[in-house]
Amino acid sequence: MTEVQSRERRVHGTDRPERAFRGMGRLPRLRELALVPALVVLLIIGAIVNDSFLTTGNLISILGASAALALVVLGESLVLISGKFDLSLESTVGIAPAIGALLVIPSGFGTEWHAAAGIATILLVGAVIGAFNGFLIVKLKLNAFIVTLAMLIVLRGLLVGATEGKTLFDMPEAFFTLATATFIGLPISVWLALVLFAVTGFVLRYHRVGRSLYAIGGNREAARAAGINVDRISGLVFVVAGVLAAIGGLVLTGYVGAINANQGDGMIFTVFAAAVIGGISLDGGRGTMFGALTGVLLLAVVENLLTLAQVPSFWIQAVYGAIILVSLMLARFTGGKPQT
Amino acid sequence: MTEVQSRERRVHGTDRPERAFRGMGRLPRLRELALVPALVVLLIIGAIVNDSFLTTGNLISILGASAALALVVLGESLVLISGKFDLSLESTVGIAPAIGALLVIPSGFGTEWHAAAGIATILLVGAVIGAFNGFLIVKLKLNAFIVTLAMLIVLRGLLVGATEGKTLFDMPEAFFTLATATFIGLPISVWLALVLFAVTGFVLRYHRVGRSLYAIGGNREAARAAGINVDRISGLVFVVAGVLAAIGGLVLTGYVGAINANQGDGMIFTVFAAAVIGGISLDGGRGTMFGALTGVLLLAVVENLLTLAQVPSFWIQAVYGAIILVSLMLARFTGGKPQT
Amino acid sequence: GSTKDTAGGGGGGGGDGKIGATVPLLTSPFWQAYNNYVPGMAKEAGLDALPTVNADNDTQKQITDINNLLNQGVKGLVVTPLDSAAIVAGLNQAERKGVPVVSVDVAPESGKVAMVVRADNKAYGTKACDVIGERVPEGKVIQIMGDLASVNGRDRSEAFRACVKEKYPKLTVLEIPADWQAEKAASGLEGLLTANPDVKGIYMQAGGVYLAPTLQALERKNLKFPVGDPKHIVLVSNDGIPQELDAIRAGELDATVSQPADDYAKYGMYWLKKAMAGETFSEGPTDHGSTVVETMPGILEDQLPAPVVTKENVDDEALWGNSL
Amino acid sequence: MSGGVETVVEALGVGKRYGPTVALADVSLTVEAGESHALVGRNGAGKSTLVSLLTGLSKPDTGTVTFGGEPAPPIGDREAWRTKVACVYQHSTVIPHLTVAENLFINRQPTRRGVISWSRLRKDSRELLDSWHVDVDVDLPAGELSVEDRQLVEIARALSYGARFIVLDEPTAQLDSDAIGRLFVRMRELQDAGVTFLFISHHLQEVHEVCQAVTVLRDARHVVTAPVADLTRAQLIDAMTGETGGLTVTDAAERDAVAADAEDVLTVAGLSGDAFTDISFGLRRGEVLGIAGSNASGKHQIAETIYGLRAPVRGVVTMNGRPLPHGDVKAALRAGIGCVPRDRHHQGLVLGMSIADNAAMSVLDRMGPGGLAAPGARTAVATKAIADYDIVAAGPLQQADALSGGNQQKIVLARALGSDPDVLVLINPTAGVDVKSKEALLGQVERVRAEGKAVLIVSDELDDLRPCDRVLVLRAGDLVAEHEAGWSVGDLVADIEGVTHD
Ligand SMILES: Nc1ncnc2c1ncn2[C@@H]1O[C@H](COP(=O)(O)OP(=O)(O)OP(=O)(O)O)[C@@H](O)[C@H]1O
Ligand SMILES: Nc1ncnc2c1ncn2[C@@H]1O[C@H](COP(=O)(O)OP(=O)(O)OP(=O)(O)O)[C@@H](O)[C@H]1O
Ligand SMILES: O[C@@H]1[C@H](O)[C@H](O)CO[C@H]1O
Ligand SMILES: [Mg+2]
Ligand SMILES: [Mg+2]
Repeated sequence: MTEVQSRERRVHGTDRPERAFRGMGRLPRLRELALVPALVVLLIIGAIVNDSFLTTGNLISILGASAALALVVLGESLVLISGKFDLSLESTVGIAPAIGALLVIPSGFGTEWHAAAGIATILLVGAVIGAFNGFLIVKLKLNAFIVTLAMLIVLRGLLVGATEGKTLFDMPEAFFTLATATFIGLPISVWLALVLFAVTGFVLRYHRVGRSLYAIGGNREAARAAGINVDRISGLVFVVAGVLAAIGGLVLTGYVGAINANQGDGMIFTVFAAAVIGGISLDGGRGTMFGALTGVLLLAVVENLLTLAQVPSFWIQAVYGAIILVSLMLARFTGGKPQT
Repeated sequence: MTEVQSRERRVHGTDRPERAFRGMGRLPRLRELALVPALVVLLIIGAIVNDSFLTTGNLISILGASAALALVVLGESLVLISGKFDLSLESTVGIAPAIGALLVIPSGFGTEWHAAAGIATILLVGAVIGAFNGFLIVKLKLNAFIVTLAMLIVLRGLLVGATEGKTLFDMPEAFFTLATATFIGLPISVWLALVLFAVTGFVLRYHRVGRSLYAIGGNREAARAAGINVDRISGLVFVVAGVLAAIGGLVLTGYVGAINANQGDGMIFTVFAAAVIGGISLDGGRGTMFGALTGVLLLAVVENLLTLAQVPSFWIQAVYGAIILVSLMLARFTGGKPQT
Repeated sequence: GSTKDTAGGGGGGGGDGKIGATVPLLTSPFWQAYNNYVPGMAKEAGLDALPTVNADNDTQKQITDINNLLNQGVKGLVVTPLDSAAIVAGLNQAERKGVPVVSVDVAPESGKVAMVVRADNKAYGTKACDVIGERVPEGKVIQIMGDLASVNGRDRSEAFRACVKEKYPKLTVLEIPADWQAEKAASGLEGLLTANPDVKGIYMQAGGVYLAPTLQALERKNLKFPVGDPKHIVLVSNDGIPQELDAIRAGELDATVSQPADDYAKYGMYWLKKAMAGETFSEGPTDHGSTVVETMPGILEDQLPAPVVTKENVDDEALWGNSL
Repeated sequence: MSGGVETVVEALGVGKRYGPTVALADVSLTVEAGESHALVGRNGAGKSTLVSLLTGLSKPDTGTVTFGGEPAPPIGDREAWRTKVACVYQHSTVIPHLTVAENLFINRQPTRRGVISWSRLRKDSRELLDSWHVDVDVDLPAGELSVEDRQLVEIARALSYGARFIVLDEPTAQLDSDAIGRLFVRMRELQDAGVTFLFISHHLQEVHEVCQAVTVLRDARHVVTAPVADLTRAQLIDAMTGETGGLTVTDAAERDAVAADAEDVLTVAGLSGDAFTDISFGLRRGEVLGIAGSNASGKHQIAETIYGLRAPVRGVVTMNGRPLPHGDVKAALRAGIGCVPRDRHHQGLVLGMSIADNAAMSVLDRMGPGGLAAPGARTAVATKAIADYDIVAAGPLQQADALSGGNQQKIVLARALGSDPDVLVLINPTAGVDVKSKEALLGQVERVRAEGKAVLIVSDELDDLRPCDRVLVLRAGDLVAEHEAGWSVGDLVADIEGVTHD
C-alpha cells in the first residue's frame, strides 16, 4: 500500500508539489528530534525517582555541569560534519587553559601576564593546535584519526610535562568567571554554550559557509567541483574546533576551580557519544546542532539521574551504558532510518 | 621514452601479462612496508641509546609485552577491514577473563569450576559479546561506533560491578600459562599471536572468506550483489574479534598475574593507533595483517625505548606522541599514497 | 569507639540527617575497600549515608557529584578529593549551603573543611625508602609510580626520591610512570629489568595494582627469590590490602605501608558527626591515638597512623587488611 | 573551421599520466565558439581525462589549456573556472545528503543579506526542474534519486550556470530516449543562443544528431578532428579502433527462432514487488528475452528481484523447476543465475580492489579446495577476462577505480559470466560502453545463448534488445505487450510510452 503511494509521489512529484514537499520535508526534522522522546522519558523517570530532580536548582546544575562538554561537542560536530575527525580536542581542553594559567599565575612560567592576556592566549593556543592539525590533515593529507590521536598523546604529555603533574589553582578570578558568574540564574557558561549553539546552528542552515561544510562532508570532490574552497574551509573547521575546545577548557577550569594535569582525559569518548547519539554522522555531511545539543543533554540528564536515583556506585557505569544503548534503540525506532 | 613503454603495457594487458602484473604488484606491497623504515630507524636509535636494547632478552620482553595488544589489534583490524568499528573490545579484555576467573576462584561466584571450564567460558564470553554487538549493528542496523561505545561503558561497568572493584588474584596456574610458559625461549602468547596473525593473514589473502571481508568493507552493496553473505560474515567478524579480545585479555591476565577492575581501560586508543598506523583503513576494505603487526611492534618498541632511555617521566608521554607523529609522516612519505 | 549513636533506634529514616560520601575511583582495591566500609561506619556513627558516588577519576564529575548531593539536601559530606585543588569549587558550594565537610585522604588547597582525615602520603614514600635503604646498601632501585597527575602519587614519588637522595645516596632510582595500571607496570618493569638485571629493590606505589604484575615480571625474568635469599630483590608496596599481607606471609614481599581504609571511613564519619552537631575542633591528641595538627591556616588534619607492615606484624588484628 | 570564428577553448599538446598509465599524450583540441563538438573514442581512450583538464579538476602534466586565447585559471581558483566552463561529469557529483534543490544551487544559494532563502531556493529549483520536465521532489536527498534522475539533475545544474562553454561527459548513458530527446532540444536552443558544447557519447548516432565537429581519441592520442558531416559512422568507428571493418550486430530476427518445445529454465509467476505487480513469464533455454519500459516502469526491479537483490512481496521465481528463496543472491547464484547489476559503481564493483578481486568475487567459493581462493587463481580469472573481453588495463592487479567506466562494465560482465550461469540477467549492460566493446558484449550474449543458456536483458537502449527473441514491455508495473524478434522501433516505443501508434 504505502509502497505504491510513495512510488506515486516520486513519479508524479510535480502534480502536487506542496503535498509531496510537506511529506518529505518531515523526514530530516524527525531525525533531529529522534532523541526527544528518550529525553522526555528520562525526565519523567527522574521526576518519579527523586523529588529534587525537577527542581530549578537541579536543572541548573545539570546545565552548568554540561556547558564545557557542550562546547567541545559543538567543535567536534563541526569537524565531523566536514567529514573529518578530531580526537585531540580532549587534550586541548587541558593544555590551552593550562598554558594561559601558567603565563598568568606567580607559580607558573614567571611571566605573570595580565589575566586578559592569559585568556586571549588560551583561545590562541586552541587556534594554533587546530591550525596545526588542519595543516597535517588537509595539506599533508595525513589520516585525521591517527594525526589527532598522536596529537592527543603529545598534548596530554605536554600538559603533564609543563605542570610536572601538579594542579594549577591560584588563577585570577577572571579564569573562573565563565563558570561562576550567573545571568538570570544561569551560569554565563551555559548562556555562552546556548548562544554558540544557536549561532552555529543558524550558520549551518542559513549561511553558505555552513552549507559548504555539509557539501564537503558529503562529497569532497563534488564540493570542490562546485567551486567550494574545500581545503580552506576544512582547515578552518579545525581551528574553530580548537578554539571551542579551548573555551570548553576554560569553562571546565572555572567549574572545577583548578586545572588538573588530567583535565580532559577520556572526555573525547563522551564527546563522540553525545555527538553521534545526537545524530551527527561519523561519515560526514550529516547532523544538526539541535541534535548534538540533545545528545549532550541526554548524557547529562542520565548522569544526574543515576546519582539521584542512588544506584549503587558499582553499577552506575553499567546502567549508564545500558541507558545509552536503550536511548539509541529508541531513537532508531522513533527516528526511522538507521544511523551511520 | 618511458611514456611509450608504459603505454605499451597499458594496451591489452594480455599481450604480456606477467610483465604488467609485476609492474602493478609493487604498489600494494610498498604500502604494507610503509612502517618498516620507521621501525628500522627506531631500532638503530635504540641500539645507540642503550646497550641492552638489542639483546635477545629485551627483544623477547618487547614481544611478550605486546602479545595481548597484538591479539586485540588483530580482532580490531578484521572489524575495520569489514568496514565497521568495535570500541568495546577493550572492555572485553577485562570482563571476559574476569568472568572466567570468578567462576573458578574460591572468592568468586562460589561455583569453583575447573580451570579448563573457566578458560572455555572466557572465549565464550568474548563470542557472546561479539555476537551481541554484531546483532545490534548488522541486524538492527544501529551505528557501530556508538553501539560499541555504549557496550564499552556497560561492560566496563559490569567488570567493576562483578568484582566490586576488587583485583582478582588467586587464579589457577592455567590462567597464566599463555603468558608465562615459553617455547624455544618465547612465551606461548607470542607464538599464539604470531600464528594467529599468520593464519589470519593467509586467510585474508588466500581464502574466500578473507577476500569477502575486503569486498564487504570496500563496497557492501557490491559484495551483496556478488553473492557474498554480507550479514553473516559481518556478524561473524564481531564474534571473532570478541574471541580474540578475550584471548588477549587472558594473555594480559597471565602477563600481570591478576585481573584488575580496570584491565583494558583506555587500551582501545592504542589498539586503533596500532591498526591505523599499520595501514588498516578506518573506511574499510583496506589493510593487511603484516601492516597491523608492524603497527603493534612500532608502538611496543617506542614504549620500551622510552623506558630504557629513562626519559624524564613527565615528558615520556609527549615524546611518545611525537614519535608516533613522526613515524606517521615517515610512513606517508616512504609509503606513497595518503592514508585514509 | 568512644562515641555512641545518639539517633535512637535505627529505622528513623527521614529526609533530614542524610549525609553523602564520595569515592574518587572504584578500580583500585584500596578504594573499593573504603567504599565497602562507608555505610557500616556511617551507621556506627549514627549517620544515614546515601549510596557513595564514584567520581571515576574525573575531577569534573567529582564537583558535579558534590553539587548533586547538595541538591538532594544532605546535611554533611565526606569527600575524597581526587585532587587537592580541583575540589575547592565543591567545598565552596557546600559552605554556601552551610553543609559541613570532612575531607578524607587528601587535604584541600583551600576552602572550608571541618577536618581532614588522612595519612601522610609523603610519609609513605619515606617509609618505603627507609625499608629499602635499610636492606639495600647500594645499587639500583625502581619506583613504580602512579598517575603523574595524582597528588598522592606525586607525594609518594617526591618523598621517595628525596629520601633516597638524602639518606641513601648510594642508591640510584629508576622510574616507571605506570598510571595506576598493571600492564604498564609489567612491561615497564620487564624492560628495566632486562637492561638492569642488577636491580636491588622495588617500591610499588599501589600494591593493589602493582603487586601481581611485579611478581609476574620477576618470575619471567627469573629474578623472583624468596625474602632471605641473597638474590632476593627487596619489594615494598603501598596500600595494605589482604593480598599484600598474604605475600608478606609467603615471603614474597618485604613490607607494605598499610593505608588505613577502615579508619578513613570510620574517622571520616566520626568527625562529620561531630561537625554536624556544631562542634569545632582544635589541635591536640585525639581519643583514638592520633593527633590533630593544623597543617595550613584553618586546616586541621587528623593524621592517622599508616603502619609499615613486615613479617613481624603482619598478623596484627588491627590491620584493616586482616579484618575483611 | 573557417577563419574568423573565435576559439572558445584550446588544449595544446596536453598530456596526463596516472602512475604508470598514460591517460593522455600530446593531445591538442580546439573548440570553436557556437559549435557542438563531439569527443569520441573507445573506453579508456582518455576522454574523461581531457575533460578533467578542460574543467580545471586536474592539471596537465604537459601542454597548456587556454580559454579564448587566455591561459586557464590556476587550479585552486574554482570561481574563475566556473565562469569559463560548466560540466556534467561522468561520475556523479551530487552531494547525497543534501536535497535536490540545494544540489542544484550548491555554493550559489539565493541569499538575502547573506542569509540563505530556502523558500526561494525551492522555488528556483522547482522552476529549473520543471523546465526539464524532471518530476522529482526537490526536497528529496539527492542520494535517493534514481541514476537517471540524478543525471538529469546534474545536467540541469550544469546548464543553469550560464557558462558559454559546457562539457557533457556521456550525459545520455543513463537516460531513456525521451529524456535524451529533451536534452537535445535544449542543447540546440542553447547553441542557437551561442553556447558551445563539448559532447561525449558512445552512441555515434547522437554525435551525428547534435554535433558539427568531432574529435577522435585513440589510446591516449589525438587521431582526427573533422566536421561530422565528413565522417560516416563507419569511418568514425575505424578511427576509434584503428582497424578497418565495421560492426556486426546480431539481430535475433536473422537467426532461427527458439525451438517451440524448448523447456522453461526460469519462470516468474505472479511476482509483485517494488514498483511492479503480478508479473508472470517464462524464459526458455536458448532464448534471449528482453524487457523494455521507461525508467519508472519497474523493469529494473523485476530483474533485481529475480537475482535476489530485492525480495518480492508476492509470487515466486522458479529456476529449473525449483522455487528460489526470496531476496537471496547466493541462492540465485547457486541455482545458476548470473547478473550484471544496474549501477556498476554502487552494486557492481569494489573500486578499491583489483580487477582480479572484482572478477573473481562471485566465484570465490569454487576456486580451490576448502574455500581457498589463491591470488594466482584470482589473477588467472582476471587475465582471462581481460583477454576475453578486450579490457584495457595495466594488468589484473590494477585497481578497478583506475579503469575507464566502459572497462569497468566489462569486468562486471566477465564476473557475471564467470560463474557459468544457466540464466544471465543483464541490467543496462552496455551503459557507457564504447561501440566496439558493445559489439563484443552482445557477442558474448550470443555465445551464451548458443550454448543453450538463457539471457534476460533489461535495457534502456533499444540496440541492446535487438538480439532478443522476444521483448516484453512494461508500463507502470504491468506487463502490457510482447514483441517478437524483428519488431519495429515505432511499435515498441509506442508501447513503452503508452501511446497508440499511428
Ligand atoms: N585516477 C586514475 N588513476 C589511474 N588511472 C586512471 C585514472 N583515471 C583514469 N585513468 C586511466 O586513464 C586512461 C584514460 O581514462 P579516461 O577515463 O580518460 O578514459 P575515457 O576515454 O573517458 O574512457 P570511457 O569511455 O570509458 O569513459 C584509462 O586507461 C584509465 O584507466
Ligand atoms: N581525476 C581522477 N581522479 C581519480 N579517479 C579518476 C579521475 N578520473 C577518472 N577517475 C576514475 O576513472 C574511472 C573512469 O572514469 P570515467 O569518467 O572515464 O568513467 P565513465 O565515463 O563512467 O566510463 P564510460 O565512459 O565507459 O562510461 C572512474 O571510475 C573514476 O573513478
Ligand atoms: O593508594 C593508591 C592511591 O591512593 C590511588 O588513589 C589509587 O590506588 C591506590 O591503591
Ligand atoms: Mg570517460
Ligand atoms: Mg566515460
